[in-house]
Amino acid sequence: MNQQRRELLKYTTVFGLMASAGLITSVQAEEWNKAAFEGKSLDEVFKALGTNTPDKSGAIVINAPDIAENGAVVPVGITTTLKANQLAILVEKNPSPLAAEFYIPAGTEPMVTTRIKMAQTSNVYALVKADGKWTMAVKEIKVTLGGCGG
Amino acid sequence: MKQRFPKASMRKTFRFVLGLIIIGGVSAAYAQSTADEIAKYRQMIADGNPSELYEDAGAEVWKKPAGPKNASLEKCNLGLGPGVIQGAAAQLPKYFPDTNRVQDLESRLITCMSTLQGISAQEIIDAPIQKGLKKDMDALVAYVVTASKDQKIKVSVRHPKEKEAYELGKRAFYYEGGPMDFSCATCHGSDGKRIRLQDLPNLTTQAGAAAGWGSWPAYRVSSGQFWTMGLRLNDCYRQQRFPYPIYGSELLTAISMYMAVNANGGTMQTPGLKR
Amino acid sequence: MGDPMRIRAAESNGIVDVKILMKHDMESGQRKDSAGKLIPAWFISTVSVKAQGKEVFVADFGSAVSKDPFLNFKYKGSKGDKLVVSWVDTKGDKRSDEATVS
Amino acid sequence: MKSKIFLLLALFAVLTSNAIAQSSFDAKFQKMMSDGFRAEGIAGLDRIQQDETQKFCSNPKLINTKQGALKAIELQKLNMASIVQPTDGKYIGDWKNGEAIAQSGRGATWTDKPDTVNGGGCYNCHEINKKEISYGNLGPSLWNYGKNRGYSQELITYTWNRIYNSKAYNACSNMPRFGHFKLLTQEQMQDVMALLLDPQSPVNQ
Repeated sequence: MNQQRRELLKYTTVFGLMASAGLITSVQAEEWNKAAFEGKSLDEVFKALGTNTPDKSGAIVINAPDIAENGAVVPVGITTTLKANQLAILVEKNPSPLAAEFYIPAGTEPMVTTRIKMAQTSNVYALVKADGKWTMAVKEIKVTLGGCGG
Repeated sequence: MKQRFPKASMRKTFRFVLGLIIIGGVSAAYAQSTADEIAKYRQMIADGNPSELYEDAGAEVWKKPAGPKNASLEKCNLGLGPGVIQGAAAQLPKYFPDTNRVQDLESRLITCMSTLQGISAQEIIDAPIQKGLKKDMDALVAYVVTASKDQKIKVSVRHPKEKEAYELGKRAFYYEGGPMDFSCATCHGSDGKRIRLQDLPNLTTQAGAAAGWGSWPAYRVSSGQFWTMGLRLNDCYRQQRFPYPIYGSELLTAISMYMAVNANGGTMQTPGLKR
Repeated sequence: MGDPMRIRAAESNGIVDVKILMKHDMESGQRKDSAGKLIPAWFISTVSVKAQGKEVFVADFGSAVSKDPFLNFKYKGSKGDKLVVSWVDTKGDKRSDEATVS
Repeated sequence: MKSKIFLLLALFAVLTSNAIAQSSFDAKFQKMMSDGFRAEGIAGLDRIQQDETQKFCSNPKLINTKQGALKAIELQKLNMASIVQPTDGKYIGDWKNGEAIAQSGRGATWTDKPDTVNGGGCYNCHEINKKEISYGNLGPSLWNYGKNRGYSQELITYTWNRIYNSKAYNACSNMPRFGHFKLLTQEQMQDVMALLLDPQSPVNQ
């Protein structure tokens, strides 16, 4: 996967001129991991990412509240001291667990913050790929019902 | 000294611990930590308020010639002179001599769009929420209120019509009706109240009104939409189980006037970011 | 053609902190409209960020990223770097915006 | 003598002008309300026509007077008289359904359909089952409701009445009159009763 990815990045630079000429954009050339995003369980996603269930790592920190006031917007951040080149956020109880995947070229910090939707209270997994190996951290985020509900 | 732990509190503690065991760790201990975690949630989403996207769109709408008269809104007078946006929202609603009535931001923008651009006021009022002319209105409101961020709320009641609008708004605030007997005051008339986990500002006090009035309009996370005060009040009345409040009506201006005057001295934190 | 993004990028001690807000409904495919019909999925699938022409960050999104997506990341860079942020969604709509690091 | 008459006249003038000002203000207010709303979906304009209780409770100044206190008692009697006890004699239904009803805040808005099943919205204002951490505090905590109060028939009837028409006990209670305005069906109220009063309900553990 990693090797593939590097080649893809090279590819992208080759197409750089075409992109700047407006013929294609570089984003078109990126690989979107359909199998992983359409996986319906954690195991299916892990498999599509080319890993068994990753080991837990103390070097990964999930920055997120314990309780989300609204499941439509749940802030989730990952930071790690590992030399990561890929990060991913998974929500166990979402219909499709993989929420987002990030590619970290050299020179970019192994951290990201984004906002995701959660259908219900669930474990959230932060996956980090470093030296070709996926590891992870887990945190439960409670999603509460809010407002008058009408 | 013997009575350092009175029996009642021992019993309470016992029941509490028992409760912990029975319901598997979910307990009254949440009260404080829940509030802390909700605060953390709000702080995390505050960085990167999608209202900014509406504000950018609003700046475009403001400058772009439109309507039958193909004019922009750059000469619109929001109370501080033609084209002055900076701080304008912090002093609204107010009395406007040209229309001889008290107007809030949205009602005034309707006036500008109809007089300067020739757009039918009724068409704006009738446009469905978040669509067409209302979409333009949302963007304009985001643009204008952002220019009052951190300004002191300073709404006048010197003009008799301003005073009257305040009194009418106050009466509407306490008006109970519908199948659930709700008024605005049912939920916003005392301190320290919540619906579910959402704090309810007491809009009858200065502090509460400053917190409530001062943080709307806002981007609403639950709907993924920017809500003007008109839309905020529309949904209040929906939840109150009232009929549909008419956009730009004297009623909505009066309610706004009541909140804004109560909030005087507070700070505009607009646009806000809400659950 | 999507709506403009809001990009903020500030440098401090050689690290550029980039915050991006994109305007997109990010329909998950799980939501129903008022008539009870399922609204088809339609979301940004890839975001790419280039600084001075070099790719510094790529995000692939699934259907569970929130409406009006937000991204925050950091890379080694300098004031004045020219950033180009581009996204493409599942219908092939695209958007590119630029910003200069302050 | 003359000055006394003058004073009386002046007083009369002030009073009548106040009264005129008041009635013109009333008229303005009524016009503002009737021009301010339109019917939408199931939310008709009849909803801003107030019954006597609503009219009274919309006047916070009056509520706190002696006259207001008397009026409140009269209104409580009126509301009490309108309460109907369960026609099948059953007060306690299914607490599991009751929990779902307590969770749901749906119904009776203009975005609801005529056949939308109403919820009780109980958690909006009350702590009930402690497992639900997202609860409001406009009303008192109902955790251990039956356990703390005993399961007497008196308590059962009182609770039924409170849910059916809370204004029977407090004319300006913030709690909707669920039975009176048919917000909940008899069966739904029996289920909510079970949530509070069934010894098996998680609320009483």
